[in-house]
Formats: sequence, structure tokens, C-alpha cells
Amino acid sequence: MSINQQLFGEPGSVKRPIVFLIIALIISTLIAPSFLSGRNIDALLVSSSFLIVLTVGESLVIMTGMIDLGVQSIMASAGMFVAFLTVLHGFPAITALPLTIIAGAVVGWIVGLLVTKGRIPSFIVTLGTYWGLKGVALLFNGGNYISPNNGLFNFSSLANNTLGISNLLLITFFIIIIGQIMLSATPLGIWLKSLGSNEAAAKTVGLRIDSLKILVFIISGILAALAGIMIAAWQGSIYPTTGSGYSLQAIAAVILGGIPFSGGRGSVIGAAIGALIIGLIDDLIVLLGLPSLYEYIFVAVILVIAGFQARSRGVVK
Amino acid sequence: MSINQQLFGEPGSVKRPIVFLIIALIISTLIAPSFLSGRNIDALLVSSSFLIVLTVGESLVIMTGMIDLGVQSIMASAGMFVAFLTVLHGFPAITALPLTIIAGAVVGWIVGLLVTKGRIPSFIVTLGTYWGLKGVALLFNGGNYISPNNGLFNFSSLANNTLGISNLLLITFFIIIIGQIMLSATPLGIWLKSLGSNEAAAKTVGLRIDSLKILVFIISGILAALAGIMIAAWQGSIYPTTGSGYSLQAIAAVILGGIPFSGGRGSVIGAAIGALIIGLIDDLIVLLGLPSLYEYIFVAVILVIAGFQARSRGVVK
Amino acid sequence: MSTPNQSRTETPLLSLRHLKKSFGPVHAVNDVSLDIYSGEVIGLVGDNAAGKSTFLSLLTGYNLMDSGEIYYKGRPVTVKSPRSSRQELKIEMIYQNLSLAPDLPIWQNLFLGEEITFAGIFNNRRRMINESQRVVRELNAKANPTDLVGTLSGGEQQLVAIARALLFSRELIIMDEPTAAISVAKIDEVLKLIRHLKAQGKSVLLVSHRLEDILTVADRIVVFAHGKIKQIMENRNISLEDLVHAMFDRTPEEEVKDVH
Amino acid sequence: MSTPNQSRTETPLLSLRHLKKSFGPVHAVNDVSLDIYSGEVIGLVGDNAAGKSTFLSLLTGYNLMDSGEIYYKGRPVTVKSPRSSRQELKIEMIYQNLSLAPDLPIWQNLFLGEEITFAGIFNNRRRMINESQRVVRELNAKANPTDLVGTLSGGEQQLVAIARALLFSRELIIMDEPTAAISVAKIDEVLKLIRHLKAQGKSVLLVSHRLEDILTVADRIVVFAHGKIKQIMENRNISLEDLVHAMFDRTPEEEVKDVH
Amino acid sequence: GCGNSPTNTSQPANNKSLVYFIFTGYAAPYFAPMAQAVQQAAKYYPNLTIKIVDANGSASQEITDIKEAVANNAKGIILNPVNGSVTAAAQQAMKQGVPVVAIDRDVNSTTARDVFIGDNDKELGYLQTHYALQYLTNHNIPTPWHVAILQGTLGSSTAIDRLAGAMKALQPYITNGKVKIVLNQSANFETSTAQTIMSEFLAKDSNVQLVIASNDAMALGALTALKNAGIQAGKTTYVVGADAQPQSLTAVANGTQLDTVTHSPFVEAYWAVEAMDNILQYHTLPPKNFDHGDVIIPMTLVTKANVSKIAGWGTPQTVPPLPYGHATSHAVASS
Ligand SMILES: Nc1ncnc2c1ncn2[C@@H]1O[C@H](COP(=O)(O)OP(=O)(O)OP(=O)(O)O)[C@@H](O)[C@H]1O
Ligand SMILES: Nc1ncnc2c1ncn2[C@@H]1O[C@H](COP(=O)(O)OP(=O)(O)OP(=O)(O)O)[C@@H](O)[C@H]1O
Ligand SMILES: O[C@@H]1[C@H](O)[C@H](O)CO[C@H]1O
Ligand SMILES: [Mg+2]
Ligand SMILES: [Mg+2]
Repeated sequence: MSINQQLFGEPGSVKRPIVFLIIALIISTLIAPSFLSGRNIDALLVSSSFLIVLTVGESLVIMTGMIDLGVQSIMASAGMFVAFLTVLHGFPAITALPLTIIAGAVVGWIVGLLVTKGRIPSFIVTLGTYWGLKGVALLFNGGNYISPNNGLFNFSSLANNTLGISNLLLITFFIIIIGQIMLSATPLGIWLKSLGSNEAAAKTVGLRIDSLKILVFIISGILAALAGIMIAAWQGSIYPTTGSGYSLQAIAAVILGGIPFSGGRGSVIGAAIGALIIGLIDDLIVLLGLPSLYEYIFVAVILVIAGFQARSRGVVK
Repeated sequence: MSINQQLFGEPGSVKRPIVFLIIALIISTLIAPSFLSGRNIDALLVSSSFLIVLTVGESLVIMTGMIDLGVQSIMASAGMFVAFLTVLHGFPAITALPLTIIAGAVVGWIVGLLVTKGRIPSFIVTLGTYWGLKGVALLFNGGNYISPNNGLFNFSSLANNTLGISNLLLITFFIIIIGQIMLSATPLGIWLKSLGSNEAAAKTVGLRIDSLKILVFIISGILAALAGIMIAAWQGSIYPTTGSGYSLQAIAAVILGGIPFSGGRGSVIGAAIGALIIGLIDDLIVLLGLPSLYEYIFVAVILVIAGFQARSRGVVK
Repeated sequence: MSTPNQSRTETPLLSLRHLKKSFGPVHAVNDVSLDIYSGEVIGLVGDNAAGKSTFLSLLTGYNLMDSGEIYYKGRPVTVKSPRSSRQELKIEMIYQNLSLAPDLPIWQNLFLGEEITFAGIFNNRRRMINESQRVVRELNAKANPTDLVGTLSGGEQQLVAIARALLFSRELIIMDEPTAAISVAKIDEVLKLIRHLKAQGKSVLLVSHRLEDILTVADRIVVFAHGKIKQIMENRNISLEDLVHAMFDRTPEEEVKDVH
Repeated sequence: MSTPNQSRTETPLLSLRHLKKSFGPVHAVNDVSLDIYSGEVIGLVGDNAAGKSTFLSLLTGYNLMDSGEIYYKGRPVTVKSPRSSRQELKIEMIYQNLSLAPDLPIWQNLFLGEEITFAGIFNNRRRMINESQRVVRELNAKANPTDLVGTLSGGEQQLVAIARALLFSRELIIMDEPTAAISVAKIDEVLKLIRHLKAQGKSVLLVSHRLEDILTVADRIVVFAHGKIKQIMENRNISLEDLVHAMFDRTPEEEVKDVH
Repeated sequence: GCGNSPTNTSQPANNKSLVYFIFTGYAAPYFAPMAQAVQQAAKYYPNLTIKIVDANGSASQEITDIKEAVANNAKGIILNPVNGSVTAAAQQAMKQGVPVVAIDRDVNSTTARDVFIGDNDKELGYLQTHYALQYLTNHNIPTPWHVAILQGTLGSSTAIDRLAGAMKALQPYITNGKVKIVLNQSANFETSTAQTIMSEFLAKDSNVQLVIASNDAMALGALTALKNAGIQAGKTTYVVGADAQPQSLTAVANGTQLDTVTHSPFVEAYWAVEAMDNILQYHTLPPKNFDHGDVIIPMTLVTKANVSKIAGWGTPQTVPPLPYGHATSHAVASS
């Protein structure tokens, strides 16, 4: 217990997921030596970047004790929307990208309003966006995907490299840093945590509870929209059903990263590492060339092992 | 507010989902007159029965403040397992069914152990069963489905009628009643609620917290296994991917039924009605024959409307 | 008896008129009117469930009143939320059930919603910790500003709640049983503090079951019973017995009957 | 000074030897030994954060001790959980932070874990409600047994916690500041109750900052400071001043230094 | 515009037959044109009212949809099965007098539908693979060839059969040591999954000569992954797919993708509607020369040589008539 604690740090601290990640990386390298190649790390990071960006938004939502199931559908519909604007209707990237981000913000704003003013549990409202935006994604091109055949993906340079590093990684990195600074160095971060820790306390000191809740959904919406743009640029085409399963993965990443479901504690970096751990599991399956029938079982076992570092000393739910 | 309250009853009371269901039924009949036909109601109830059985288990888990994402995979793998035993290996139903139920219980027991003794959050552990049992379901017949072509579904009489009512409905009804009685008329019910309401309090009075948590996962596992047997009997064949999406739906049903994510309040009947409302939404889509591109949006809108009755006066998360 | 005291001529800091609040069949606050003047300490006493905390919650906006009016320096004011109450009525309150976030350290709890920043954006962590240290020591608490509030002893949590009111003392400080969990020596500190606030011209509304304390610091004593003000007494030569008598001058049987 | 009282010859109900509990660097309970005899009332006093609640938590199994031994009627016993403490040490405790489930009605809270049943399976709801009604009235609380605990006033919640101990009173009843939130009239009821328990041969361990109450009911008074027993006094002709002096006979500066 | 008008006499509007089209959903890009085509085809059959139901990729959902369609007095069901677990439900519908026409993916029993309209997926898998193997042989690419296989959604008949077809073509090469399978995973018929799997795989081992993707969506993901890994597709590594997805036709024309196979969703959909009309109006089923009632639509292997003549999804300008019954050809409305 004490050795475990010394090595891994306090429950809920960033140290835990970091140490776990390092151990996981070492083991991965041992069982699949090609793992540590620069190119594989690059592939792993880039293909995890969408999930990481979603996870940063999700971590803030869960930090306040709520949940956002809709991120994957916001991502898919934003990807379709940006392609609809640029590819199908010739908008320049300079207007299409901000419009898409704004659309993500508007979705978050509506979700926030329904949760706060409508007093509907966030699980239900965001299950609504999960379904509804899945539908919206279909509408942009009559259920069809959008590809360079339909026009020009004028924003695809987002997926290029700058100084040898993918822009997608730079964006992701930037967002993690901003998110972590916001959380740990600004009043806003304290407010969000206080909401999760004791909403009544946050209310009594006069925090604008409703605005804060709306804000986290807006942030989550914006980041999900950004992830949608990123994945469209990366694929060079976009499908209305892109990203299915990402919501669940983002939530799992947050919990693996040490934020409890009830909120109040944890870090953005931890959550991002949680997402990386999930990406790593997928990567290992490919590297090990597991027979596909055993894939899922492998995922489950690794996930539960990873879960051990997310254990907490207090109440476990 | 007051009219709303008079009509719908207190937040969290069973009255709410019941009244909502009745209103939904009336509207459904008005917009799709064929809705009220005996055959349609029967089809609706029978095809909702699997979700309802899962939801009863899920409601107990959420009542204690935890979550079970694994129910759909337990259901699928149990369905494969019972077919594996009976169809592929000629076990008589009388041994195969209990064995399957026991297998469900064992899964629940392991989940419970990992959550309580392993102190891993239930979201992660059950995401593990969600993935892992998906994989296990594939193994029973090398990734293939099991159908009457492979042998005899000797338990398919489960899906027959007794006195004109489907046995599946009778089983479902029985389970709802037992669950509700357990919750509202036995000490066990009080204990489970107290866990969700204030785990520390439950601990101080000397309740066996860990055993209770393990127990709800065992119950959830048993009911999910039963749902797997039921769906195999109903389909007359079973696929390893059966029931995808059911976990999310079961959780949504619980919340729609008035149980908050933090647990402590609510009823089994409410949750079962929540499941019926979800079944109803699907049924309406078929009845109305909406253009398929708009289906998802329709689901979202109805879901959010249904969510209004699950709103609560206290903290909304 | 429950009409506001008319003897003063200055405009009250706060005038409360006919406040009402019910929870279902329970009339927790039932037509309460009271004037609160600047620089006075009002003691609020009454049996359990008399409606004291509910009454205070109407002023702080934690509960919304069913009917009634509130005037701030003569001007009518609507209290819609704790936020609007803080802004419009300049109230700081110490809650009975300790409104603290257990997962946050003391300093974050103390400055919650009132953070000191650099450039309006970043937490001035050092300064907030130092200030917290100062005020916590002032109250003789031992805890460190970076301790998580959830790990403090019952009394130390209460001291943190009091310290908050100290940091941002406003025109009216409401204290709902601030000394229930703290040790004798520290109670004196709190009473000293109340007198200090009064000396600064601030008003204090103090709810306590420690009648000795009320008799020590209050200028006026308001006796609550069954959601109403039963009596308002100037605190001159009142004995503990007088006060207890004023609070409980009915037989328990009568009280039971009165519940509904 | 902190060695157990050796004057009695009978076997103590509970003997505690060298109990220790630290939270990180904080030695909350630091080598505490005490004997508790049947039929005695022990008053436990001490400054905030002295370690009183933590000490009690080791007896009830809510926290697990780092080291030390517990003997029940001379027999060594290991306390692994609140459950084992209830079974092995026959303790009933009223917690300072009110361990109640807010979403459940009073009667379910009162009988939680000790439900009266038909056929060992079904709740005997009627009987539990009636019993609850009786004991709640005995304590002069107004609430109805079917009210949700979360909607009660602070003092009434505390009365519910006390009522629980009454219903299942065991050999040792531990009360951590049971009267902090309740009104004067009711405090007398609680003190009466403690005397009644003693008369039945039960032991009571009472923590309170209301020293008057301690002086009224305690047979022995244990003074805690910095996680240690500083003094154990027989409660004979002790004045309030004596007691306060025993608790705080160092200057505040010395106390601050002593924290680490 | 439309071609020849349908031969049936119009019926009173209130006597229209309610037909459900229940399909997998938009899980793969292939299904959107199929759903559009069903709607277009419906215009030629005014006596049919077609309701379109999306099963959201879930077989249980689809079973429920089938049962509810029957309960709501459907006169017929055009079924695109998610997978074979919907067989029993389809069979039950047939027993209750509701004819079923399976499209694109088949159910597991010929008694669970009257007609199957679709391609021969074993054949498809064989075609796409066989062409590639010959191409490699002809261009003297040194053996052993490392082959990566990206399967479709586990459990669907199209994934199972295409894999089987591909393996049939590969088998002799594996036996004589010319082919080594280095990756064989499901990418779920999805571009992003294929791209992720391939990038991670290529980071480990960039020595791949052939990528066999069971559809074009996955082939496209593989192409992007190759490009990002600095590997020139069409030069050292060859990628094959299926569906004639528009973007893939461009890739074939550019020479980055080696081949694809058409099995037009338009033709499938038009024929399925017509087959249903045949059953409901004329009680006509496929004659005996159609084994088990399978109406196999023609496939075309698309390579650089013929790509210029192929439209996206292999959609013809005129849909040829269903090879039995009363139908005539229909011009395809521009979508
Ligand atoms: N949220 C609520 N829902 C229902 N009833 C409530 C609620 N809050 C308070 N009450 C009821 O209102 C009455 C007054 O409670 P209040 O807390 O104001 O009493 P109090 O005078 O502060 O008592 P105490 O001295 O015990 O703190 C009580 O009967 C209580 O049960
Ligand atoms: N869970 C915990 N984690 C860390 N520190 C703790 C924890 N519980 C108690 N402490 C520390 O142990 C010390 C003793 O606390 P305890 O609650 O026993 O004091 P107390 O004597 O009951 O005080 P009070 O009279 O204020 O209730 C305090 O310094 C407190 O901060
Ligand atoms: O036939 C279709 C397509 O080829 C598609 O790409 C995936 O699903 C299959 O059923
Ligand atoms: Mg109060
Ligand atoms: Mg204490």
C-alpha cells in the first residue's frame, strides 16, 4: 500500500496516470520492440489526438459532476459541417472554421440551457445530442460522405507538419496546456472544481452556477467541433458516422485519468493521459497482431489493469 | 409549476413516469391510429422486454450510485452461452438455463469484487465487461452466430404464449414486481438506497457495504443473463453482437424513470417505465415511417421531452 | 408583537416585511417582519425547527420566498439568488450546515468567488495563501491553508467558515450557529470578532442555541417560534431564565398540537 | 499522567492501550490508553483538532488504527470495520457529522441495519414508524417519522441521530457533540437520557464543547490535547474554571509551535 | 425524367400497399445511395407506400423493427439485414404472410425471404484479390509479398464472404510461399479505423506489398496512412477495395488504388422494389433458374483501364430491368 502510494502518488494526482503511462510504455516496448520507433509514437499520438481533444472537454464537464455523451456526434456533425461549407459550398477556410467552432459552441450552449434552465439531467440532454447530431450529420449531404471528389478540402493543411511535428499534435498539445492552466491557475478552475465538490457551497458564495455549467458545455462543444475539423483534415474526407464509440472512450479516459464521476478533483493532463492509454491499447493490438477474436478481451484486461491506478482511497463508485 | 407538480407528482416519484407514459400513449394513438392495435402493443411490449429486464438490474446498480456498462455484453454472451450449451452441445434446457444464469451471477460477482476489494471505479470495471464479454461472445462459435441450423433451440418455448400472453412478458412482469417489492418492502431495499444517499452513513450503522455492492452487480449480471436467454429464445438464433446499444439505453431508461445518477431515490417500476418509453420512441419511428434521415433527430427531441419529467427540484447533474 | 420596532428614526439597513415560506404543508416562515439597523447585533433564538435557518435563507437567496418584501436602505429589492443577495444586500453568511467544498484546500474555500488575481486572470496563489494563513491564525485554528477542508476536524471546518466572513465582511454578516462545534476558548474569539464588526458599523444577525453568547453580544433579541416572531427584546438586564421563559412559555403539549 | 486509572479492581468494559492514528504528518491520535467501566459516564474534552473524533473513530472502526490494542472485558479484539465494532464491542455511536441518509425518511434512518421485519423478509413498516414516532416525541422533536431527513432543521437532524442510539442502546454509547445544534430545552432531555442510560448500567462516552454539560453528567473527565490524553479527572468539585484551565494551560504561542 | 412507365394499372390511392424498407443504417457510406435509390424507385410504383427504417447498425434494433412492421400491417418488407441474427424474425414475418425481399446482405435461410438481391460476395472478394495478385505477378514484384487484410464489420455476411473469397484467391500463393499475411483485422468498414490501424501497423512494418480492403472506405483510410508514412501507393504498395465509392474511382484513375468492384446499390434497390411489386401485384417469384431465389446483380471489376466508364457507386444511367417479371428499365434520376 505504502510502496504503491510512493510510486504512484496520491489518488487523483496527475502523478498516477503519468507513472502508469510510463510503465505501460516500457512494457509495450518490451513486448513489441517496434513500439518505441519514432514513427509509431507519431502514429499513436496523431491517431489519439481526436480522442484527447474530446477528452479535455469531457474532463471539464465531469469535473463539475455532469456528463457529456454527445461529444462524438458533435465531432461527426462538425466534420460534416465544415466539409459542407468548404467542399460543397466553396467557403474559404478562414470563415468555415470559425463558423464550425461557433456551431459547436451553440450546441454546447443549448445543452447547457436545457440542463440548467430546463433542469433535465445532463445524461438525458446529451444522449439527445448524441442521437440528434448523429441525424444532423446525415443531413449535410443526404446521408453521403463528403470527399475531394465533391470539391476542395481547403483546410486539410491542418493535418500537415510544422517543423516535423504534425499540426494536429501541436493543436492538441496547446489545448491540453491551456486547459490545465485554466484549471489549476485561474479562478475559473477553482469554481468548476467547487461545483463538483459541493454545488451548494458554490451557490452560497454567489457563483453563477448556471453560467458555469453552460460554459463547460460550450467548451466541450467547441473542442468536439475542433476534433471534427481535425479528423476531417486528417482523413481528407468525412463520413456522417465518423467517431462512433468516442463518447464512451472519452468518459473512460477521464475516469482513468483520475477524475471521479462525482467531480471536484483531478486534472486535465491526467485525463489526456487517460486518452493516450486508451489509444495505446488499440495500438498494442495492431502491433501484437492479436487474432481479432481476442482483441476485445485484451482491451478489457488492459483497461481493468489501468483502472487500478484510478482507484481511490475514499468512496469508490 | 404547481399544475405541473399536481399532474406529474413529486420529482422522483413513480407517478411521474406513469403519467408521462399515459400521455405519450394517447399522443401516439392520435398520430398513428394503428398504434393501439393489440398486435402492436404486444410487439412493443415483447420487444421492450429485454431492455426492461436489463433496466431492472441497472436501476439497482444506479440506486447505489454506481453504474453498469456491461449489461449488453453479458446479455449477448449469455445468449451465445446458452445456445452453445444447448444447440452445439446438446445440454437439456433444464441444466443449460441455470448454468447460464449462474455464469451471469459469476460475472457480477467478479465485477463487484473488482469494484469493492480492487477499489476500481465501476465505470472502468464494467467498461471492461462491456468489451471483454463482447469478445467472449465471439469465442463460443468462432465469431459465428448460432442458429437452428446448428442444432435444436430446446429452450425456445420461453418465447411461446401462455393464455395468450407471451411468456417473455410474464417473466418481465414478474421481475419488475419482485424488484419493486424488494426495493420498497424489504430491508435490503432500504440498505441499497442508503448506500446511494450517503455511503458513510450506511457504513457507520454497520451495513456490509462491500457485500451490498457485490450483490447488486450479481443481480444485474443474473438479469442480464436472463435477458440473453430470453432474446435467444425470441430470435430463435443468437449472434455474438446481439444487443449493441442496450447498455446506454438501460442507463437512460433508469434516469428517465426518475433515479438520479447519484442514487438514493427512485423506483424499479419507474425505471421499467423509462425502458418502455424508449421502446415507444422506436416503435413510433416505425409507425410514422419518418424519412430515415430525420429519425435520429426525432429520437433526440422525444428523449429530451421525456427528460422534462425526470427533472428534479434539487441539484441537477 | 411581531410588528417591527418603530422607536428608531433612521432608515434601517434592511427592512423585511411579511416574509413567508412554506415547504408543502410546513409554514417554515410565516409572515415575519423585522428591521435591521446598521451597527447593531441581533440575536435570533428559538426552538429547533422554529424556522430560523429558513428565515435567513430568504435573505441570502438560498431559498426564494413565497411572498413578502425586502427593502435595502429603504429601496425595495428582489432577491433571486445567493448571488443577487450578495450584490444587492451586501450580505455575508456563515451557514449552519457549513457550505464548504471538501475537496478544495482551505485557501480556495476562503476565496471562492472572490479570488485575488494577477491581471484579472491568474490566481495570486501566494497572496491568497498568506491571507488565509493570517485569518486562520487569528481565529486560533491550527490547520494550514493548503489542507483540504474535508480532512479538517469539525470545529476547524467551522472556523474556516467564519474566517470567510471575516475576509469579506460586508454591511450585514449573518451567522447561523457559528460556535456550535468550536471549543470554549475559540468561542470568545468569535464573540470578540462580532463586537469588532459592530464597532466598524456593521450589522450582525446571530443565530445560536448558546443563549449565554446571545446575551453577551446581542443588542436586540428576536425570539422565533413556529415560523413567527414571538417577541423582540432589547437586551437590557435580561437574565438567562427570562430568555428561556420567553422562548418556551407554552407546554410541550401545546407545541405538539401546533405543528400542523 | 496518561496511564490508565488503576484504582478500580473490576475488569473494564473496554481497555484501550497505546492507540495511534496518523494522517500523513498529523498524529491525530498519539498513544492513547484508557479504561472504560460499565455504568460510567466519561466526558471527553479538548480543543478543536485535539483528536477526539479520530479517537472515537478507532473504537467504532470507521478509521483503522495504525497500532494499539483494544480489550473487550479483558479479551483482545480487532476492530476491522464499523460492523465488527458493533458486533464485538457492542458500541452505538452518534457521529459529529451526522451520519444520516438525507433521501430516506426518519424511520428508515432510525432502523437502518436493524429493521424490524415480518418473516425475516418484509419491513414491518407500521411498527417501525410507530416506534420512531415514540422515540422522536420522547426527545421533543416535532418531525414526523415519514419526513425525509434531508428536509429537517439542523437540530432535528441531530435529534434523529440521538434517537437512533436510544433505540438500540448497547453497552457503550458514544456521543460526539450530540447537543451542538439543539435548543436548550432539548439539551436537558439529552442529559436526562444519559443519566438514564447510566442507571441501566450502560457506559457513555460523551464528547462536548459544552463544558457545563460535561460537568453535569460525567463521572470522569478526560482532557485531550494534541492527540494525547493530557489529564484524567474525577468529576468531584471541579469548577468550570478548573476545567478550562486543565484544557488550556499553555499559552496560544506554545500551542502553535506544537502542531508539527 | 423516367423511362418507360410501369406496366401495372394504378390502384385507388387508399388501397396502396405499405412496404417497409428496413436497412442497416448509414454505418458504411454504401447505404446512403441505397436508401436514396429506394426512394427514387418508389416513384415508379404508385401502388406502394414505402416507409424507410434505419436500424442504426444494430441487429436487435432491426429485429424489433421487423416485428413492429408486421404488427403494423406491412404488406411486405424489403430487408437489408445487419447480420444473420434477423433471420428468425424475417421467417416469422413470412409465416404471417408478409413477403420479405433481402437486399445486399442475405439472411441465413432461404425460407426467411422470397428473394435475395445482391452481389456474390465470395466472388467479389476473389475478383478484387485475384486481379491484384496477377498484377503483382505480371510486374515481377519480388516475392514473398506481404499482404494486409482489412475486414469489414465482424459478423456481417459481406465481411465474412469477401474475406472467404479473398482467401480463396490467396491460398495457392500462401501455399507456395509467395504470400505472407502480415495483418488481418477488422476495420469495421470505416475509413478512420482503417487509417488508424494502418498507420500504427506501418510504423511497425512498412514492408507491405498489398492491402486488401473489403470496401473502399477502408481502402481510402489505408491510402492516407500510406501517404503519411511516405509510401507511394501504386508504386511499391498496392491497395484494392470494393464499392466503386466515388473518391476511390479517382484513386483508381490516379493509379494510387489498384482496383475496386462495383455492385451497384442503385440496381439492388430498384430491383428489390420491383421484386416486391412483382410479389404483391402479380404473385411472381424468381423462376427456377435463379437458385434459391438469388438474383445476383452483375459486378464489374474496375481498374485504370475501364475506370473512366464507371460512375460513382457503379450507378448506371439506366437501371436494367429485373431479369424476370413485368418490369422495364428505368432512367436514374440525377441525385
Ligand atoms: N427543504 C425543505 N423541505 C421541507 N421542509 C423543510 C425544508 N427546509 C426546512 N424545512 C422545514 O422547515 C422548518 C424550519 O426549519 P429551519 O431549518 O428553518 O429551523 P431552525 O429554526 O433553523 O431549526 P434549528 O435550530 O434546528 O436549526 C422545519 O420543520 C423543517 O423541517
Ligand atoms: N481524514 C483525515 N485526513 C487527514 N487529516 C485528518 C483526517 N481526519 C482528521 N484529520 C486531522 O486529525 C486531527 C484531529 O481531528 P479530529 O477530528 O479528531 O479533532 P477533534 O478533536 O474531534 O476536533 P473538533 O473538536 O473540532 O471536532 C486534525 O488535525 C484533523 O485535521
Ligand atoms: O455491400 C456493402 C458494402 O460493400 C459496404 O461497403 C459495407 O456493407 C456491405 O454490406
Ligand atoms: Mg437552523
Ligand atoms: Mg470532532
